[in-house]
Amino acid sequence: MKLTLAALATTMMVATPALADLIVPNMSYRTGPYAANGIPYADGFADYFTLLNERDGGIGGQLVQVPECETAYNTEKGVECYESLRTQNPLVLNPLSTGITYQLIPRISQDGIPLYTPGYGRTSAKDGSVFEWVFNAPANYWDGASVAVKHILEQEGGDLSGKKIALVYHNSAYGKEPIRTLEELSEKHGFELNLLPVDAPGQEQKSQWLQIRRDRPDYVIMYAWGVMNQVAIQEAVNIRFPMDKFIGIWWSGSENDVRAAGAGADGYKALTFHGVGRDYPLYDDLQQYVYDAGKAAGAGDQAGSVLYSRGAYAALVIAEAIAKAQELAGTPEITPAQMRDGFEALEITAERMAELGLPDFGAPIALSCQNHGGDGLARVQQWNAGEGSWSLITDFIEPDAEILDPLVQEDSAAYAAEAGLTARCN
Amino acid sequence: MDQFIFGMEVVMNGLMTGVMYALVALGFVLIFKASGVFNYAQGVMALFAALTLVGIQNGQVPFAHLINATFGTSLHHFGWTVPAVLAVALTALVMVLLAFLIEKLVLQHLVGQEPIILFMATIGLAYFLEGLGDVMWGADIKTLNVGLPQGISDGIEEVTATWFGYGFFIDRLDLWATLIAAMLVAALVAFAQYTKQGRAMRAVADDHQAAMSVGISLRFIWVMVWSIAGFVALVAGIMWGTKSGVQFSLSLIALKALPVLMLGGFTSIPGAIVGGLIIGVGEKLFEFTIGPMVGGATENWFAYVLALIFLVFRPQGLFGERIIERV
Amino acid sequence: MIYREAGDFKTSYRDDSQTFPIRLDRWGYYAILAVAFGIIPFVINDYWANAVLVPFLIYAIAAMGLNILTGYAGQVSLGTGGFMAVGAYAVYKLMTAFPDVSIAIHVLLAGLITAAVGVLFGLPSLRIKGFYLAVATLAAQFFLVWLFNKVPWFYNYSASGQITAPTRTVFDQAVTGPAASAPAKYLVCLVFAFALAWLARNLTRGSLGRKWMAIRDMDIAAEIIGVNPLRAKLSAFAVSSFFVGIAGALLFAVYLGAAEVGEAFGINKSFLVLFMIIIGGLGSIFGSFAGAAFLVLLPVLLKNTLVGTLGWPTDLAAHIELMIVGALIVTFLIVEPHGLARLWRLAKDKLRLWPFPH
Amino acid sequence: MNAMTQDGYVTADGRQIGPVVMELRNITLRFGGVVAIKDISFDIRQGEIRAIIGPNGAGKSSMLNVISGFYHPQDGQVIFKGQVRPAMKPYQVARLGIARTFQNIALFEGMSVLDNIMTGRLNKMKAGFLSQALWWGAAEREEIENRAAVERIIDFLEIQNIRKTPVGRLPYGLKKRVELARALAAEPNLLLLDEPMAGMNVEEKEDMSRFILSVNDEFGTTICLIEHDMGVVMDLSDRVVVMDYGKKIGDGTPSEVRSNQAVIDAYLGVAHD
Repeated sequence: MKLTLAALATTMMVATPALADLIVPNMSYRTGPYAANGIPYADGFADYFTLLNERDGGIGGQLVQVPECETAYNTEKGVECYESLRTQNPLVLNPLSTGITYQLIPRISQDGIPLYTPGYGRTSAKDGSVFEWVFNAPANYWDGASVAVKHILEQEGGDLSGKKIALVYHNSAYGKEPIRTLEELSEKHGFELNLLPVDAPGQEQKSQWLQIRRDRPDYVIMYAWGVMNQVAIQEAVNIRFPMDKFIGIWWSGSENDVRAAGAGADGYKALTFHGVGRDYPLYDDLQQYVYDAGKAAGAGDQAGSVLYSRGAYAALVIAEAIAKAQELAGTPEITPAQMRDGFEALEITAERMAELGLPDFGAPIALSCQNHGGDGLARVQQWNAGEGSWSLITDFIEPDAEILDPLVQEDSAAYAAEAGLTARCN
Repeated sequence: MDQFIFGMEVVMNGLMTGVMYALVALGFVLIFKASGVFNYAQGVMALFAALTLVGIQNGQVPFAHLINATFGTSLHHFGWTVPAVLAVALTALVMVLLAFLIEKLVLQHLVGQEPIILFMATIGLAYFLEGLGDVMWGADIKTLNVGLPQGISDGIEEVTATWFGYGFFIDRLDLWATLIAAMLVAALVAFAQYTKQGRAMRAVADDHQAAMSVGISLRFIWVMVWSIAGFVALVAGIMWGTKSGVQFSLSLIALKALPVLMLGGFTSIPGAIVGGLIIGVGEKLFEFTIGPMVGGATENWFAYVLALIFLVFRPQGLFGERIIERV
Repeated sequence: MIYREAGDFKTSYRDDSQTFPIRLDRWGYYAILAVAFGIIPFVINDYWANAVLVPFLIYAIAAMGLNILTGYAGQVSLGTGGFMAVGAYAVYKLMTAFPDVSIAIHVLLAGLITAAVGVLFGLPSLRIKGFYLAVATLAAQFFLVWLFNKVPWFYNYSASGQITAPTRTVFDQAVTGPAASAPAKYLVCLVFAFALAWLARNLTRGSLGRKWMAIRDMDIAAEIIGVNPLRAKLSAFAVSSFFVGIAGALLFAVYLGAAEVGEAFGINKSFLVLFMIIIGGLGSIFGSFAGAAFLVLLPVLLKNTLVGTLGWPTDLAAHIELMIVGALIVTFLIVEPHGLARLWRLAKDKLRLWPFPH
Repeated sequence: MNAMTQDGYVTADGRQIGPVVMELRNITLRFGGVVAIKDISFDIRQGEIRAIIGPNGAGKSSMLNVISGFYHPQDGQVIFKGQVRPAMKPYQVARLGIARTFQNIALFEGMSVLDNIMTGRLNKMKAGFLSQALWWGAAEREEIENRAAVERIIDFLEIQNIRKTPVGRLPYGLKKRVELARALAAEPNLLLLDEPMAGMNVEEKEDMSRFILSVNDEFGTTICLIEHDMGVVMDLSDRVVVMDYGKKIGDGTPSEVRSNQAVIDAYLGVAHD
């Protein structure tokens, strides 16, 4: 026992990096049930910062350190990671797990460390007047549900009355997120909503897909994760559900999810809030400074994949926020509180995206003290099984703010009341 | 009437699902019967076997990531692919080797220990194999394709459509799984009945001491049984992996086998089959009839509750002998 | 030469039945208590509290609970995760419904509620035995998780289905919520772990404990000498669930601060706690602590060594960590099949005879 | 044996035997189609040593299991202290003051000798749950009191030196003795011994006989024992029931039984050929 403590103490001291650098930890999961999704994301996240360090000498002349901590998508390991990372004074955390996010929100609010959860986490964190330290731009789960319905509206010529839409969802907090939004939308647009929960892990979904086969909904929206994605898409192929009427949230839209189903998955659609593939100027730089230099993270075989792009995009937003924070603070060595200010003043225009080598990759983002979640724009991508690639088939679609804003208000107000917070930003 | 016809479709699919459950349960039963070990690692063995199969098929370099990280190389693939049949055979060999190593390194040192201790050893084994599988082949999702067909069976759909006016959905993969499971069980029965090794295996299952006293090598039997269980794990891994891709979650199929084991008994091969069918049909029917009233996603717990209720009335399981308590 | 029973004569049955009959053991025990209560709270930091000691103490409580059921009363259970969830959701409902009542009371009440649920799910144990019972308790595990996920009342109708622990205090010190300090969290868990360990020790050395062990060792003989199996088994389920419920309540309220039932209290938790008691030693309170330490501390230690010191990539480290834990379990078994507690006792027996082993 | 009366009789060695404690009336026990006991009646009197003997498979153990409430006969009555005993759970029977040992030792292998014997006194320990949990008041007091009683039995059976040993490590003969100690710890009215000398060597048998006699003598415990070894039993018991193939073929003092032709045939195997 004594030995254990001593060893631990020494290792923890060794792990502390030089203080001057910008610390942006990579809370990744390269093991456990969701490793296949965690690996590309973590690689993209790390590679983008490596590029900035190698090409630009960091941000504002400060190198970015990306200490990696393995969470295995497990909340308890997430706590351990948080505590060990916290001693290194991180600027922002991106835990890539809704469960860990919920757990960290009270802690980071107390400790004053920004949390950036693009496309996941707590939806109502969009309300910056309650969630001072949490940012979830550019889009959240409810935005996703609304965008999916808008896309369906478009397909159906603007009228959904009498249509049936089924939601196949992971029977967990994450999977249940869109239900409220979809219920509101079904009232507004007059479609019938059918809920089909699948218990984790989701390897056996025959009941749900038999039901879909019998009821013949016009569209199926899916909120799944991990093995549930592959099985659902395979079952949809098995029952010959028209794949172009099957729309997954962005966590159900990676290459991993469709490949196992082979040619049958052709035409499957998924939402995304960023571009995909290597057809961006940025990849020339990545090739030159990162891949060819042997500095790629992980096995280096993920470049251009959906989740790699998402990881890189998250890194990009963080990098831009750091730059903005440095500009506001007038010093390259910023604190987490200045980082929050940077996020709240963040503005990424289409021109800026082009400048960064990713034209039309993400929708413009403009955040404020009130708005921590951006405008929630997302687009639809479609799988081409023959080429084994995704293609973007729509432009960015705006979610239905009329429905969503009151829902966000309601939930954040409930949180504020429970936690005894008073609204800021006045 | 529509409900009834759809109910029939649900029952048929439940039976097919039951076969898939039984395939996993079979591995547990084999090892438990012959060595009294409840093999917690059975699910991980299925994952490991499937990973190895895909790895061999695609010509992946084992331990590539470890080698690359240690020596700074960038190995990935040998650059060849291996035909499915050969890859299955090679994987079976790997599973035999694994069985041999397990016997040599673990079981041999634990002969005569209580069941709980052997159970615990398989927990350690499960941890180890999970780590090993990841280090050897990587943690990404792999597509497994050994040429098994998938998707709706058109023949059955047409026939049922003319009979009932509603074409039933039966997955061709499930049909194949049923066929393969039947062949597997037949082969196992034939092996146990008609070969010397099979008879020795049954003798060991009946009475360890007596079997040893007539000169049967327990070590040989254990290696053999673990090899067979490894092969069964491979078959289960292929079936489940074809549907979902090969990934960590494959090891969780073991959880689907536990209620089957409760129902069928830990020592009965027919029990595993019939138990699988009952669980498959029961959970599907419950989800179909009661599920919508309580919000669905009932299958996970209902399988266990079904088995539990059954056991309360028949504690020895489906095919177990009646327990007469003696002092 | 000091570690001896000789010269440490017991003059009464009371002395003879005390917990630590050997003087040096007693001193060691007091020394550990002194360090745990008197020194650690003043030096502990957030990392040590949140990543190491708090989870260790909470898992030790859960392990003691399961050990009472499995190690002492012989009823194998895989429902631990589900029962921890009962404790967690009970404490959440109580915390939010009665914010002015001390959290310590809420935790105890959560334990009692869990005990009641445990008794309910313990009823099948009268008919079902051994591995069959273990699998049957999985019904409780899956059903409870499903229930807490499905019924919005349990999570106060929150949009996300997650539960978050608000700030609550003991003696004006916040012990839950983000404002809780490391020493406060640690001390609350320590007090519960200490008190429950003492409770477990008392229950297992008295007549109730003997009834449990009699049922475990030979249930038919136990019944014939006058043990009512219904009451013995159900009391074991009740006491065990009480412990496990408290562990679940602390896990959610003090340690995690927020939880989602499927993630935090899934089947993995049931297996983890079971592994703890079999690695630590069945039927041993010390073993519960040892097993919890093994499975909580070892991964943290390995991670810090492999990633922090040796600088390995995190994924390789995590995979190899699994292999090392697995190999260690098997090695321990081969060296000493009855867990860390027996290993410890054997070491002490050797020491007791040293330097004259015969 | 002197004249048998309602109140008892005086044995050959001059002990006064009391009235009937337990009477078995027309007991029939079947397992499925197999008849284990067929219409057997006999009684056990206060203070006597009563033996049931017979060859293997005669139904002796089943008879003992009926008395100890583990089996419930299909026909017949068990009358204990003048009252018909309804079908009870075994633990309820134990609370009536009937304790027993087992043919294939049924000790609690995971516990020490002391703890095993202490389980014999479980029915005497009434401390409430809270008292036990806090080890306060009644729990501690009765633990000490009962420990004292158990120590007297330990002394009596001369097993002081193995007190703290786990029973799993004991040799066979000692295990039998510990089992006797556990049964005695309950201070039973009626002590049932299932083949107490099975598998013992001559020396161990002599020890065990001595203990059985002194238990009867010092504590006045009524004893009913089963043996298939006739020799030992004849020296030990006051009255003997002889069973064969589930039927009673003889009942009386050892000397009466010894001269009973049916018994001789059963033991020589004549009757079954």
